[in-house]
Amino acid sequence: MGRNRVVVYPDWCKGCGICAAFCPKKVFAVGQDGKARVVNEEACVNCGFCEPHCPDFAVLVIPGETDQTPCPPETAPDPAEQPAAKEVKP
Amino acid sequence: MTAPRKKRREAFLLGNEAVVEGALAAGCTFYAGYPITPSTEIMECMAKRLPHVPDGAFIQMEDEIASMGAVIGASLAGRKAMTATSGPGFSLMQEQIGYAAMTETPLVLVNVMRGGASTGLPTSPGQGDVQQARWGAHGDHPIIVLSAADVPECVEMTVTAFNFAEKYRSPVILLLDEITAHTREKIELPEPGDFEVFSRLTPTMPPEWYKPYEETMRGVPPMPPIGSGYRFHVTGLTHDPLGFPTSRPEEVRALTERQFRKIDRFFEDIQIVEHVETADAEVVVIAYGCVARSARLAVKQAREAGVRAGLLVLKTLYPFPRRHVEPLLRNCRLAVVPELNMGQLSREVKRVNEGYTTVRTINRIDGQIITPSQILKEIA
Amino acid sequence: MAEITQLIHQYLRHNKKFPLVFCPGCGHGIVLGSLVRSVHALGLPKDDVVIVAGIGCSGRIAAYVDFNTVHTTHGRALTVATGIKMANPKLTVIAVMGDGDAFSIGGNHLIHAARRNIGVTALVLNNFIYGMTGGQCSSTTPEGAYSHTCPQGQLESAFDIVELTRAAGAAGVSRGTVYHVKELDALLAEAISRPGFNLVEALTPCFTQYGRGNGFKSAVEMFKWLKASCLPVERYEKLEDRTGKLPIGTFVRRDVAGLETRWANMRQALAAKKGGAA
Amino acid sequence: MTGAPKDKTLAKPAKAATAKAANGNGNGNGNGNGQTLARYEIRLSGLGGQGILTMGKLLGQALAIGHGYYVTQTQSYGPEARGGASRADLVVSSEPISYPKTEYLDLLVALSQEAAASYYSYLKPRGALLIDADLVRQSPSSVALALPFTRLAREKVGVPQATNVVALGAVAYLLPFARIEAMRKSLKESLPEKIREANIKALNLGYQEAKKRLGEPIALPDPDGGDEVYAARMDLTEIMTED
Repeated sequence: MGRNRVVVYPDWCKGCGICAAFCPKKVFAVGQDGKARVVNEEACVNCGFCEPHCPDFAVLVIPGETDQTPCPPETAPDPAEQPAAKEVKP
Repeated sequence: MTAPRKKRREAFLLGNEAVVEGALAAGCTFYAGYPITPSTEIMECMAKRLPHVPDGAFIQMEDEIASMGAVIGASLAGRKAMTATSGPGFSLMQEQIGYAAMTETPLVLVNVMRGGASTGLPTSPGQGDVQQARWGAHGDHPIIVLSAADVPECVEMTVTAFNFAEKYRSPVILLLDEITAHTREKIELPEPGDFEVFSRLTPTMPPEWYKPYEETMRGVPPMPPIGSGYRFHVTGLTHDPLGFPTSRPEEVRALTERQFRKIDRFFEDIQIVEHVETADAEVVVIAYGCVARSARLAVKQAREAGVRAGLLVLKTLYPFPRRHVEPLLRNCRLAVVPELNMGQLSREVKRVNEGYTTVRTINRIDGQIITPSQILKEIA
Repeated sequence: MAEITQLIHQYLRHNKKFPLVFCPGCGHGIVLGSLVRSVHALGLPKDDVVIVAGIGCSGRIAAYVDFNTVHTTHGRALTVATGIKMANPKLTVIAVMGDGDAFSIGGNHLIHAARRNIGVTALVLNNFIYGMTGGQCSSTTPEGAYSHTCPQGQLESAFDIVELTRAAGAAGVSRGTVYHVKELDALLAEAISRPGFNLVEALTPCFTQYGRGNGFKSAVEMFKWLKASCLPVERYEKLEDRTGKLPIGTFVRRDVAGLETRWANMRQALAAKKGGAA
Repeated sequence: MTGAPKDKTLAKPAKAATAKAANGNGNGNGNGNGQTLARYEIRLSGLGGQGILTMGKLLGQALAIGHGYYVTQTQSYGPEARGGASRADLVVSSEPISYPKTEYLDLLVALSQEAAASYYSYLKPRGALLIDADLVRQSPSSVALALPFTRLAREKVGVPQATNVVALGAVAYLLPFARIEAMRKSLKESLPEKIREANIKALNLGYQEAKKRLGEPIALPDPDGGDEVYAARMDLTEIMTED
């Protein structure tokens, strides 16, 4: 106990890489098998980003007792905001 | 003997208005439609009546596609639902008819046939939608097509249409024509108990046991209204007994075969005809809709002239009542099929005939009804 | 936060094949999650929720969730939803559609559903493309973007969904994205609970059919694009240069009774009049 | 005989009285005359806006419900709602009617010159023609029965729109099997309160004018070929004054 546990269901994961790309603590990486895997579990602060952003319901974070830092709303201004990859206006 | 019968309410109604009386007598509580001549009176009459019917709901949709969609939705929610249209609107509805057949959603669609293709002759009669009623929606699917010839029959056949829809979980198309729809005649207004009324079978098993498209004795699975605790999936994709899409050949075959079988097994119930002096007939007229009325007079006149003529009035067009038509064809020297098209139902008669007897067609497509004398000329 | 995934599992139909049929990185699964969370947050029983879906990738969502689900024909979800709502106003009816469904083939139904203000929530998954048929342009494909049916670049302009539905008379119009999930949850919950016709446009990237052909290197990059270009409408309106930016949030909030309610009121008034006269 | 049932309809009425079977003649509707009638064909014609279709409906309703005859009433719709030619056809019979449209007319009512000219040829040799004396300046037949319906409606009733009902009153007199009180009852039942009084007045006026000026009611065609005049009618003066 104490630490957050992070689980990826390999059967449901399609390896899109969203969790790996956006996790603020770099907990995930996409492996050679094309699936996400947990590489840095101890860094997890249970911010709540990865679960609702996994399109395949394949990530599970079981919170421990420490390190709870909810992530800010996605719409909060990001000082390190990158310019748009491509400007496409729907 | 019995107590004097209470005087029944009578009304002098259009065929279209009689359809509404029949629908309400059958328990219809939902109408969605889009006005189109010559079916519009059905919609107008529903708009007037449904607000006063318990739980009645009426909605004018933006087009015929939407009307069918709303009717399907209401039926899924447990209502006896109906729409009415005419030629061009009927064409627009075809995709949704196929959806209703595939999802086995009961509904009644009244198509008041007018003349011609496309916009054609909006205020003239025609019978050009007969084959479309059977084959209009793509893909193999069973369907029930009925017709009515006079105003009292509009009541009766609308009730029958609802009963078949509910009993067999199928869309039922009632084909009228402009003459039948726009003729006024006296009817006795239906009262509760006048007609045997069927409602769909609903499941009694616990929800977790329920399979929405399961094989049953009759081939017709029970159908709960949406929101009653049975949660299931409805889809126009070919589906397995649980309702989920499938492409496994054995499941695909099982579904389609059951859908056909649920109708095929009950031909005796579904195929309604009326025999008029066919017992000894050497000339048989086979007719439906307003033309059947002309044929009735023609046959009477032919009998008076010494010709042994008979008439078979088809009230069910599909499944085609072969079991009634075939014996007549085997025993007559001439069969005459008058219709207000270039020969649509006569194809079925010729198919069943298999060369046994002469089949003569009378085809009229000028927006006028086939007259008794026109038929008489062919049979006497 | 394990409860998020666990909650979704409570609403999934486990007799369906998983994982979801969608491509890797497709946002549709995220919208599905958002839908489940907002329904759950509102405390609606599964039996009272009806999901009516159209055709296309978005249409497949219906089969996965344990509500009453109806997968209809292409573009007609709103018509069936209208029938269900009129027949049983107690049900919560949510029409899940794609951009092709809602704005192209079903565009007429959309504006009329908004005009008559039927009490249905329209959840439109906008990925700017016909995904399931292999990447043809839709009525939301941005001008200049590429697809199999506009290989030289789209010449037509895209619908402005917000203005379209606002003008048609919707009670509520909002836009969210699958990157801004918490906001999407809130927008959906708000839309479902507001009477009348409410439209929620969820921007959800399609990397396979849209992204690849339009200069995105991965699905992740599309999410980054959403992150970078979408901002709350309040902030968007203060911007001097709005190039490449998109507002999200709620654009229309109207307090108008749904058609089903107005119908019920009319019936009640009729009955009262009749009862009074008798 | 193929042995098949005569009318195998699923929607079998539970009671003996089906909607159809009860459609009969003189079934307790108080038809005192009980006149047996073979196929009798009437055409009402004129211009759109003259109320021809309403007149057809009123006449049909009175004959079907008030008198208990079998009636089919059909109409032709012009493409325009107003101003075009308009006509309503009725077939009246004591027997169920097969062919619902008219073939050869027994009575043609024409409220316009065009209508009289175009439909006159459909009249049976001994069929009766009733025209508006002012609007049909050139009658296609010298034996036409004529009354100035439009003028009567305007001057005596004060409601030009009641032309059709004035004509209906005349028809009620001329048809040997029609009874004015049944007509009146039917009219009362189907018209809204607001216009009821004027219309009853118009009906009575038409009836009285016809009685005064058109001689005996039309003779029914004799099924045996004779041409006997059915003259036995009730004296209705007393009933008339009630209104």
